[in-house]
Amino acid sequence: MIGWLRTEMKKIEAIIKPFKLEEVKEALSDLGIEGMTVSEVKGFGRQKGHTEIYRGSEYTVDFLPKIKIEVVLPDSMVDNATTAIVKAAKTGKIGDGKVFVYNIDEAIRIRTDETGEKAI
Amino acid sequence: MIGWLRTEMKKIEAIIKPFKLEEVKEALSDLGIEGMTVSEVKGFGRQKGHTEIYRGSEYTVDFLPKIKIEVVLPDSMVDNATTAIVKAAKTGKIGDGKVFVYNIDEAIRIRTDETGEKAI
Amino acid sequence: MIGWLRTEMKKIEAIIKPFKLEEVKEALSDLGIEGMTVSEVKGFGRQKGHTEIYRGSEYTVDFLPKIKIEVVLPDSMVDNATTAIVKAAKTGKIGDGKVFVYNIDEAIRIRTDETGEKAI
Amino acid sequence: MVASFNLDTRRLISLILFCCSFFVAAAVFGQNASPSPAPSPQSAQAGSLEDRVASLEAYIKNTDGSKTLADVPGPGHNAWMMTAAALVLFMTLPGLALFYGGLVRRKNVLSVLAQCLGIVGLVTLLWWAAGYSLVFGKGFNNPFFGGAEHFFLNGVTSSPNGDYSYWVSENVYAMYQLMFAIITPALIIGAIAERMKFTTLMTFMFFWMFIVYFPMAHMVWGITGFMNGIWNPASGIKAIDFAGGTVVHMTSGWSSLILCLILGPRLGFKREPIPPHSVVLTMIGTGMLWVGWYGFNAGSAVAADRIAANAFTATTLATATAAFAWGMLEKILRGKASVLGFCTGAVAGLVVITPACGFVTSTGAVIIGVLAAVVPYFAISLLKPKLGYDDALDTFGVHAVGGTIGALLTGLLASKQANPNLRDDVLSSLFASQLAAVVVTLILSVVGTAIIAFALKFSMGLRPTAEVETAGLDISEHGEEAYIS
Amino acid sequence: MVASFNLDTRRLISLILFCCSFFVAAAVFGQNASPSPAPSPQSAQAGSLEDRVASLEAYIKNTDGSKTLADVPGPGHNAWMMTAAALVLFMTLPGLALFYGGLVRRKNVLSVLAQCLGIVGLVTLLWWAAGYSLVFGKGFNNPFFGGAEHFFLNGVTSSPNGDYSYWVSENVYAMYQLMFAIITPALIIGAIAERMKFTTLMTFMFFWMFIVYFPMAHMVWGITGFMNGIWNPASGIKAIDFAGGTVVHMTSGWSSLILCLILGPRLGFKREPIPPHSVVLTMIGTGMLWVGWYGFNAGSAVAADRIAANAFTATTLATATAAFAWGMLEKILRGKASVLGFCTGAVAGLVVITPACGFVTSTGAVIIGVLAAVVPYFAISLLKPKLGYDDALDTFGVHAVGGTIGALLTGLLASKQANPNLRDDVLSSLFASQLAAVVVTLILSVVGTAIIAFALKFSMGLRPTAEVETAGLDISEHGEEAYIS
Amino acid sequence: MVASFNLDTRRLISLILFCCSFFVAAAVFGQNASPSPAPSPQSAQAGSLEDRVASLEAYIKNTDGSKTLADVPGPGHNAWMMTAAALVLFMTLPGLALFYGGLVRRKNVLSVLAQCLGIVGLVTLLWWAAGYSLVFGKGFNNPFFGGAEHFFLNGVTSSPNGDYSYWVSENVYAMYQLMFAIITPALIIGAIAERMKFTTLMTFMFFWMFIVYFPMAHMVWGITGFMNGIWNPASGIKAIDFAGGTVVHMTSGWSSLILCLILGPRLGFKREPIPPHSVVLTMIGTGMLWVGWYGFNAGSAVAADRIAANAFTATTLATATAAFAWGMLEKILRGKASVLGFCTGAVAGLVVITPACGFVTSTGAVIIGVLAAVVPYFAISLLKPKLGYDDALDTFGVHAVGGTIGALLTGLLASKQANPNLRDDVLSSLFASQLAAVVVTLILSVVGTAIIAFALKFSMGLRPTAEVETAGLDISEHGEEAYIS
Ligand SMILES: Nc1ncnc2c1ncn2[C@@H]1O[C@H](COP(=O)(O)OP(=O)(O)O)[C@@H](O)[C@H]1O
Ligand SMILES: Nc1ncnc2c1ncn2[C@@H]1O[C@H](COP(=O)(O)OP(=O)(O)O)[C@@H](O)[C@H]1O
Ligand SMILES: Nc1ncnc2c1ncn2[C@@H]1O[C@H](COP(=O)(O)OP(=O)(O)O)[C@@H](O)[C@H]1O
Repeated sequence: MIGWLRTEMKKIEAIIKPFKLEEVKEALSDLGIEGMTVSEVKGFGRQKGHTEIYRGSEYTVDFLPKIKIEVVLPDSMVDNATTAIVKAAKTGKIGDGKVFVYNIDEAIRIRTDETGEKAI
Repeated sequence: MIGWLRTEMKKIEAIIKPFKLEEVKEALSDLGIEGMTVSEVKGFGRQKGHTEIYRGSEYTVDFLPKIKIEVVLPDSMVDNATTAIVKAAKTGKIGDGKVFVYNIDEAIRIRTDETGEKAI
Repeated sequence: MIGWLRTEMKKIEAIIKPFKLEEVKEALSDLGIEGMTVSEVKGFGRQKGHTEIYRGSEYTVDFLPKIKIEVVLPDSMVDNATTAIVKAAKTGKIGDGKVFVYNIDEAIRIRTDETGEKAI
Repeated sequence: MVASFNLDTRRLISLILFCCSFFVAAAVFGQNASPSPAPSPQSAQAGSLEDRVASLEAYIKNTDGSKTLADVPGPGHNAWMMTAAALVLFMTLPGLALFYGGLVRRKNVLSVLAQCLGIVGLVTLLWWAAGYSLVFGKGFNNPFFGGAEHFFLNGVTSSPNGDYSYWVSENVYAMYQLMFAIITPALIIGAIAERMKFTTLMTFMFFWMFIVYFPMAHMVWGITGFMNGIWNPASGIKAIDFAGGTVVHMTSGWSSLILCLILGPRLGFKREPIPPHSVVLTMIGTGMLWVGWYGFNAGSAVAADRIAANAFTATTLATATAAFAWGMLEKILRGKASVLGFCTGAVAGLVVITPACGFVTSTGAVIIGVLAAVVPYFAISLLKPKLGYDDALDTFGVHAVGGTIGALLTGLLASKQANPNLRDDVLSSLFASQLAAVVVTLILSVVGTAIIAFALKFSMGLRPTAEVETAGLDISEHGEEAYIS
Repeated sequence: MVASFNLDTRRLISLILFCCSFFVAAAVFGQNASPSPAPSPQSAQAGSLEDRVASLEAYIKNTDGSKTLADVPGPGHNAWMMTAAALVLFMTLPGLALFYGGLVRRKNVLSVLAQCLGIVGLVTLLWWAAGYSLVFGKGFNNPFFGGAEHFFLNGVTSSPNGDYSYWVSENVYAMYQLMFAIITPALIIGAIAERMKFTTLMTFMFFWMFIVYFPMAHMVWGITGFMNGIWNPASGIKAIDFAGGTVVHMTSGWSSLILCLILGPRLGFKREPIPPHSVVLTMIGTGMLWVGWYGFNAGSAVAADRIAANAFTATTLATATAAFAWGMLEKILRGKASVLGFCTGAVAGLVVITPACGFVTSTGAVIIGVLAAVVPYFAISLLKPKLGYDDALDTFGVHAVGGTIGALLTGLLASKQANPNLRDDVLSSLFASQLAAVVVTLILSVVGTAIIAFALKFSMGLRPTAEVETAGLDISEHGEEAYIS
Repeated sequence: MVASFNLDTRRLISLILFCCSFFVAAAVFGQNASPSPAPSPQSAQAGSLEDRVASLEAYIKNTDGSKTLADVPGPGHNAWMMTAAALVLFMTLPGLALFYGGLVRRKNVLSVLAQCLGIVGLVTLLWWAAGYSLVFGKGFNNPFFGGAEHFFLNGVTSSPNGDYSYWVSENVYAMYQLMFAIITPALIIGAIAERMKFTTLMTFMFFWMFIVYFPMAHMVWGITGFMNGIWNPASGIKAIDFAGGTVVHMTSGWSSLILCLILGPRLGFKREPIPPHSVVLTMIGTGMLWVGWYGFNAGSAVAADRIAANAFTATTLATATAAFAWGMLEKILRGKASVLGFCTGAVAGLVVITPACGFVTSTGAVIIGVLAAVVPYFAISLLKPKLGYDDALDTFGVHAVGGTIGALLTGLLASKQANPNLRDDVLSSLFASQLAAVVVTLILSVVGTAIIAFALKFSMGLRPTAEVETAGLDISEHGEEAYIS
């Protein structure tokens, strides 16, 4: 449980609109955040999907393309980072997405075996 | 630590068979869950993969296509939601997948800056 | 809160170089770990991207293809597993990736409704 | 190393081996029996100068020049027919394969390609062994089957066969017609996509060729054929079908309906969306089909002559019109013109103009183009949902409906102005003849398909297990994945 | 079921309906009014043996054989022109569609395909109704517009039209030229990709054909045309353009520039990377363009004769040279030769050799190939970033720049050795004539496009909403997704 | 802006610049030196009516008509050969590029396309400058190299060259043969895919053309060639090779083996799975190869005559049979017929029938089809794993093995019945001649390749760094990504 005290790390998971990725990335870079992991996801929420028609058949597509950004960082940076993400990702229109924050117990940099804050 | 008390949120992460997505989505909708994020993943587990042959060479493909569903929701709904997911996703055959639950510290709706339960 | 005591589970999330997947998978299998979930992600970090040129225009591609491996396992196996992953995934060159560990409250096997350690 | 293979496979293979041994024996015999004399193309010319000039003129005009230029193909016509044959192959490989392949789900695209490829191989062997002879032979002097004289392409050389062409090598003509025999069963794949066992499908096609295609093609195009209105004076029905409205599209389209009814719908049909996995592939396929179809339609003149030119023109006009009309229908009725709509319209236009292209004028072609969009459009968007059969990729909606209205419109719009071969005795009762031909075709296709399909349903079984179908046919039936990232 | 559709759609449809009703009325009238007499190709030959042989020789040499072989197409020439017409269609469907489709983002690929398909339909109907006649008619005896005698392809039969070809069916020629009329507006799509409303685009093309393409094509190729240097003795400018450097590439290229300037850049242009979503598709399209271009260039001889052979050769040499040179430029200047570079070079080579291919020798073709790479390369990599217009897929950089230097290089390199039809009066002042033709083309394209584009900007609107553009045109404008996994 | 480029690039470029400066100088000189006289195709005909009719008949029969129709190509033959040349280009662009491109991993697909495109450019320039002359010239009167008289295509005009064709323009023939010279080195790419430096590969090809291809092609097809059994009475080995079993497939196939042995296997070979990234692309490529191969095989008659018709037929039958046989072998031995299996079988069939197609009957073609599947099937699935070389895409297994058995089977199955040009003196010892030709080809390919490969290994280096290979050649060598989502 020593490690537990040694380092307080959080993961921020942000679901954003795809075309906002560049801006969010830059906002995080500006805070000195040097690493993140990004993936393509599909989101379902209040934002309405669209209808596709193939010959006779209509399909309602509820799942919309979104980008998920994952950043692990020291507790101390979480507030700044979430604020920056929210600001950069906002369009004010429905479907802008969410930011989730949760605890990370440990982080290791594979290349160097460094752990904790030094690893991120 | 006030926020910590204010809101108890969990994330449910379900790995399911791809063709079960529609059913799980509907089961969650029926519980009033309005948002979720979905991604395509590959699963490795007890379910056997298959063999592919390209000209002379045989390959065993262990990684099978799965769908990952992520839902963040208030603690109070977790039990109902997991039950609903399990019910909808079950085929009884090997490879049906897993449900994992863990804690979320904070959630923010990008569009409105709302936080906590109101954000999800 | 009984369930909370009953089972201590962790999730290991490893971001690795794509061509290391086979080796990591085997290293985990050797530890008796029978299940994992894998996804394709893009990583941004210290590792420099590359430049692409399409006719006149140059683009710097910062996001590099990485593989994310997620394994849920009992607390007791975490140390061995992280060590195994780090060892298998290491090339010593920048961009090798990270391992993150965090807490999981509950796990359910959809097929059997088993929960906790038995589910993973 | 020999995988344990199941009963069906063994059945199929026994069948093939049986046929092969029979065929090879006969082929060798055939070759010995009737060595076609080596032609002597450099021999001195007999004939008067007048005759020789007339024969040369016959080449230009695509008339009979055999008085002094017997046994020699004409370069321009032969060139066009080799091109046309290659174009018709292009329609199937990769045209149709992509058109259909794009419309199925990702997990089944290879199964469609495998079916197309398998059919190409199977039909070629059948055609070589017996098919060409049964269709274009005349030894039986029979309105339904041709003859046995050309089994194993015996006697089919580079010299023209005057029954079908004055100036095109008979072997080129045989290969050209082979390409029709290939694409016709391949069209059926569309209706039953994503849910039929490969082995059963191939077995189905084996029988279907003998029971439906060969007799049908002989009836319409064979020189002794039952419905060969123009060239067989003794034909029972004086119908016309320039490039295969009945032979190709009606047979495949109506067979499709029956087979997909007997097969049943795909798992999840009407419960979950089954959208095309790549409209891009479908569009590529459409472009290839269109381009290749010039070989199909203009090639059916079996010469690079006036009739071919007319067919080329009519095909272009009808197809573009139908593509545009389908898009505009979508735009008006649903607000958006889709790529799939344009593509479907183009294919519908090609189908409907097929029997007509050598017989109608430009204006007739445009009229056909409009109807080629409107009728199938409503068949697919209104009829199909109501009746509820799972014609997966709309083979029935496009080919059966299109082929049928094409045959009938040919009856209404054929004109001497477009094609002077249309004699008055044919024209006078043409619509009635076309109607009769439609009925004959429909019955043969429906009955033939039903018999084969039921026989296979109760012997080999038509469908794979639900598990296989869910996992996708590519992995389960062919051991491959289409795309690996 | 009728979707509530907006004003623009209604406007487009009114336009179409209006035109159609007019056309159909006229077509029916036309058909009644002048039934072209059915040819009698089997009639006995008049003429002396000497004349008959001379006519047959005329077929071989592609000269006038109408003394004894009137009204009949020549098989070799007709075969080649049907093949060529199919090849030129192949350039658009699916060639150009894939070339462009690969270069846009995933979310807009179907919009490019839909635009190509829509243009094919629209232009075919216009060509049938009026276009062919306005370009290749001579009733008006006018240097800018042809005539009305061939509206609805009236009188356009399988007989050759001696003004354009001694031995190719006029209807085949009309279809061949239709394929040019199709690809020219389709080229414009490249400049305005990813950000124009489909309905507006189609309306733009409707007017563009009448204002820019038809007059331009008549001027250059019409027998009474203003700039038809070789075949119209009364031409105002004695310029030459073998296969469409001015008519096709300059018109589309310069119109592209104007339209994309009026339209404005894509959202995010210069702020975010907009890389091609599939270089593989682009390369497939390039291969198809190249292969199809043989129909375009060698087909422009309207015969399978010596000139066609020369055009075939020059096209091959210039294209391969340009592709290689572009790749080597990249290798030298940037360290890496890219697939997109090779492909762009190939297309640039094809563009620049187009006006020249029937007039230059092999060595001339190689020289053109080198310049075809160098000039557009720097236009795209230096000029474009500096000037800052968003020519999305480089239609201006390749087709306008390439077409212009092609027209000028033709003036410098055309030689009697390659083409004996080049009379001294044409050759003597050729470069000046070419320069004049370039100026005329440029002005017509720029002014015509500007007028139409501004008119539409203030009526229908050119661009979709930012939301639609961001979501992608495929889903918003066509209701489809390109790829579904 | 000039990227700092490395030694290899500089070496390649120096080489190119050197050659270019030499060539351009010589080309300009050549053009001045021997202006080929402009033909006067409209001049009055000399010759008696009898002679003139005989010449016209010669056109139909593809015999010598130069008595009264000298210097003029025949429309039907020229049409076919332009079509055929376009088809053979289509085989490479995009056919082979897709066939191979689909088989590699996603990260290397563009490298395959770039290699194909680069080869097209390089070989075209070599062919123009020297290749055509070295192969089809006769100035050296030498069995291994042709002559210098046609450097820079000097004197190669639209008139036929009677040594190779009575009725096809020599420039069309030169372009047709260029397409063969392009695809042959491109085939080699398959063996060394995913792991060779682009610059080195291009340099390898430069030398390979001079050392292996040009001599080989002259030996077999040049009028003074060493192994031109039919047309060169003085040939040392009276072998036959209709469309390139030795020249194309054996040279590329055996060179592939040597090059891939010297290069070594891909990183991870045999340790990790390296499955095809898109079987769909491979199937598209297969369809295009097959269609294009009609140009290759039937075009090798250099006329649209009886022999072409025979080649067309044999090609169809052998290919379809081999595709089907390969699929059935898989079905029997492994339980599943795969798309890749059908495709590989088709290509194997095409390869094996290539030398034979103009010489064998239908039955011979079917026999060849069966063997074309069986032998390469076991070579690839048994031999390769045992010997352990990394022939990445099975160029050796298909082209070397296939080409070799094709050459031998041609010796066994060639018959006068199929081709009357087969004189008895050729036929009597044909199998021995074929065996000799096989040995010569094998030695030249193996030795030539080994020399070039070792020279480059120790100068420029053959392989990129492990890092580059791991990241993929697309990004590292060409600066592009194939697919961006
Ligand atoms: N409860 C949830 N759990 C996980 N992801 C969610 C949840 N709710 C929404 N999302 C994600 O956020 C995206 C945006 O949500 P949506 O309700 O459409 O709009 P908004 O963010 O404006 O409220 C969704 O597409 C989905 O990916
Ligand atoms: N320990 C684990 N951690 C993360 N994911 C797992 C784990 N075990 C299984 N999975 C995921 O669950 C899927 C199903 O597991 P599997 O063992 O095949 O069958 P079952 O769920 O029926 O036990 C796997 O494909 C994988 O994606
Ligand atoms: N703070 C972070 N949060 C989440 N993922 C990260 C973080 N930092 C790095 N990563 C992931 O790890 C990968 C490797 O990181 P990088 O800094 O490039 O090299 P290294 O792991 O050698 O330090 C990145 O591509 C990214 O996917």
